[in-house]
Amino acid sequence: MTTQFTSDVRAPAVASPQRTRSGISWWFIVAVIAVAATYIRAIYFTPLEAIQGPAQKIYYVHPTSAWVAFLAFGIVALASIGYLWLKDLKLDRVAESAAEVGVVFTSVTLVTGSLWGKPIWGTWWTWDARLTLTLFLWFIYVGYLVLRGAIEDREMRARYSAVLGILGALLIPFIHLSVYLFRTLHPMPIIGKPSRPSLPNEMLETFALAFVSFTILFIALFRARYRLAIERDALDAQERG
Amino acid sequence: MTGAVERVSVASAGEPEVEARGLTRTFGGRRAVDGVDLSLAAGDCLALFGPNGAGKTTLLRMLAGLLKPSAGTARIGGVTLPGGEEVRAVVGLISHASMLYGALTARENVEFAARLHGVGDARRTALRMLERMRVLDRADTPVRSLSRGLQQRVSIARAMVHSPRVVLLDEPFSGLDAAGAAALTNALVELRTHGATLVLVTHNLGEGLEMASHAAVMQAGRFVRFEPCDELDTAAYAATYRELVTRGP
Amino acid sequence: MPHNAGYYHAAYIIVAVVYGAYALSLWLRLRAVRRKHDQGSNGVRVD
Amino acid sequence: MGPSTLGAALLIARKDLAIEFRTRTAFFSAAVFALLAIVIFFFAWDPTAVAGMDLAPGVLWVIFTFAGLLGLNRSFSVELADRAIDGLLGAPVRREAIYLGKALANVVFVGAVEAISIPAVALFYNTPFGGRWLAIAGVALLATIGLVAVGTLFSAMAVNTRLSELLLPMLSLPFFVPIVMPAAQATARLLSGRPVVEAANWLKILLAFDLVFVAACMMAFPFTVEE
Repeated sequence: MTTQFTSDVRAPAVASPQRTRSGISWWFIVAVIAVAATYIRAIYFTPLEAIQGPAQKIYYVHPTSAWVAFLAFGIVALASIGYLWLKDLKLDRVAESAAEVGVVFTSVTLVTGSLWGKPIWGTWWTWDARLTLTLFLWFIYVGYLVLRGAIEDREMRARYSAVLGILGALLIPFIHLSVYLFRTLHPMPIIGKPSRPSLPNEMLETFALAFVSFTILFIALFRARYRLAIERDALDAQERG
Repeated sequence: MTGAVERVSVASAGEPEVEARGLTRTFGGRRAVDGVDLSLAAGDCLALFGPNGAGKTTLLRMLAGLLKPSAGTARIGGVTLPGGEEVRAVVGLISHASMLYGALTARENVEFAARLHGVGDARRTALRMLERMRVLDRADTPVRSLSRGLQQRVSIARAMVHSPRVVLLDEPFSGLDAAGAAALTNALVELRTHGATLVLVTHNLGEGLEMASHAAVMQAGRFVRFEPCDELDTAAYAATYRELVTRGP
Repeated sequence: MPHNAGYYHAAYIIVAVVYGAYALSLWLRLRAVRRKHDQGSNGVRVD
Repeated sequence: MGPSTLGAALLIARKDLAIEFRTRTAFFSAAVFALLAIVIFFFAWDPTAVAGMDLAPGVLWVIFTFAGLLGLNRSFSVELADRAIDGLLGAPVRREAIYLGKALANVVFVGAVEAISIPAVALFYNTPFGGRWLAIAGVALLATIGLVAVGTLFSAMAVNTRLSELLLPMLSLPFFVPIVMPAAQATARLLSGRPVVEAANWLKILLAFDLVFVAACMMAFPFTVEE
């Protein structure tokens, strides 16, 4: 697998050291091991929660994915501000990669959220403030990816995406506020609030492991997507060069 | 030609009105303009020739302050690019597109441009400009119902209503009939006598050389030739130009 | 103790499948770009 | 040098409205769309089950959102027609003035559609506005400013892409949530005769949104036109 880059895309000509011969990065291997460990520990070695029952085990995958989604979109916003300031395409590639991975994590968050809501709150979907915010997050960043797809010119694509990346981040507090105000007007029948810290240690330790392993998974996926962004730009430059 | 141009400011003899050093603009990997050097004093007129895709329009848009240079420097009327409002106040651009609002009349378009440039008594100046471009009789018809040639004249009037010190023309004669071409030539000559500097992009060698004080040929983003007109033999120039253009970049 | 283990089984499977599928898509897209890139830069070389 | 930022903005707004008044197509289509939607919405619900009164605020705000989007799309397509945008960008005018001018014209445009729709809703949904016209107009203005602040910026971007009719709504609608929700809640409060103070929380969100996003969009606009 030879990797060649044109001169003006300053990417390492030699594949980066973290990459084994077959192209799978160490990060990805560590991530898979960590997530597997989390699964085993959560399924076999963590006590069941009395009130919610086994469904409570979703606690180890839902909020952890949600945290990564918000982390990803924080990266998009920072990279967007960076791009508009420094006009360095590397930052735009960071934003592009974080957005795509972020949408994947947001989708998982929504699905696991409703899978948890059904047994606990009795419905697949509730307009719970956090879940609704995650839903809107999903809409904003799918819009971000569609916008990227709709612009041919590489520089304009970077500029427009940066503007949307920043405005998207500005919007989050407003959505949270208005949804929260809306929700408190029609309080949901809250049976057991999920993920309250008053949990026994084993559960907290499993949650910590899940938290770390999903973050590592994010880093692995992000690095791979960033590598893809570099090689795609190199290919475009070569085809247009 | 009645009515003198009010705001006349002739730049000091020494300092060039339009100057570029290694001016470059890249789109993605491609260098549309690749290190152009240029120096024109007030009253000069550069005829810029070259095949399609040579980067002429990109160069013009950079000098007009519409495109930021990727590298190199350029100064227009003493202001370094991208100069923002200062540069755009003294530059007039005539491009392939008319830059007019089809729904508005010729008068409204030119008056709007005049007000946008802060021209005193925009209404009268606009009318005088339309009159000089011999399109006054159609001043109150929506621009989209005018012929291509008449639209071109209104576009020229729009671009020169604020009596710019630097006028950038991208094939302005295309689509003009004899009367239109004469009106444009007179207006340009008058601007030059008042110290304006012109850059005229054209494919018509005769038209260009007749008007110009300097001539340049651009190819693949670079000036392959740049010299004052009085030093060059028109016939020889035409021959080498045809050969350059047919061989392509 | 409610018997709702099915929900978390579904959740865990979906999490693994979605992230796994995305990782696979990244790998495939990377390979495709590299192959097109290699072809482009040194003539048509189908490996 | 060119006119002041505000002077240029007013000039550009006047030019936009002159064009709009001359062609009138966009305005009529947006207005007729609004009226049609109001009528259709009415038949979407069983009048015996849901009182017109309860529907009015929601219907009003859903319609303003989409009528507004119709209008916003034309805002920059009129500039791209003959590259008139190059004339604007080539003038000694700050980019923020161009944004302000276009936004002002859009506020007037969307405002005009609202001026037709609010009485129509009052008529068709027989909701007594009970002298609350001014308060509701105030809420409408605040919401319109927010809609237009974001919509004008996204219109400037969408118009340069392939599928702008689809892209503009898709990008803008998430941003309209913190506008439409408070506006609809405030309108509902006002319509049901409750004291204005109850709508205060919602109006605060609306006002905060306007302040933040007018500033942010104005700062972001130069990046959408500067090459």
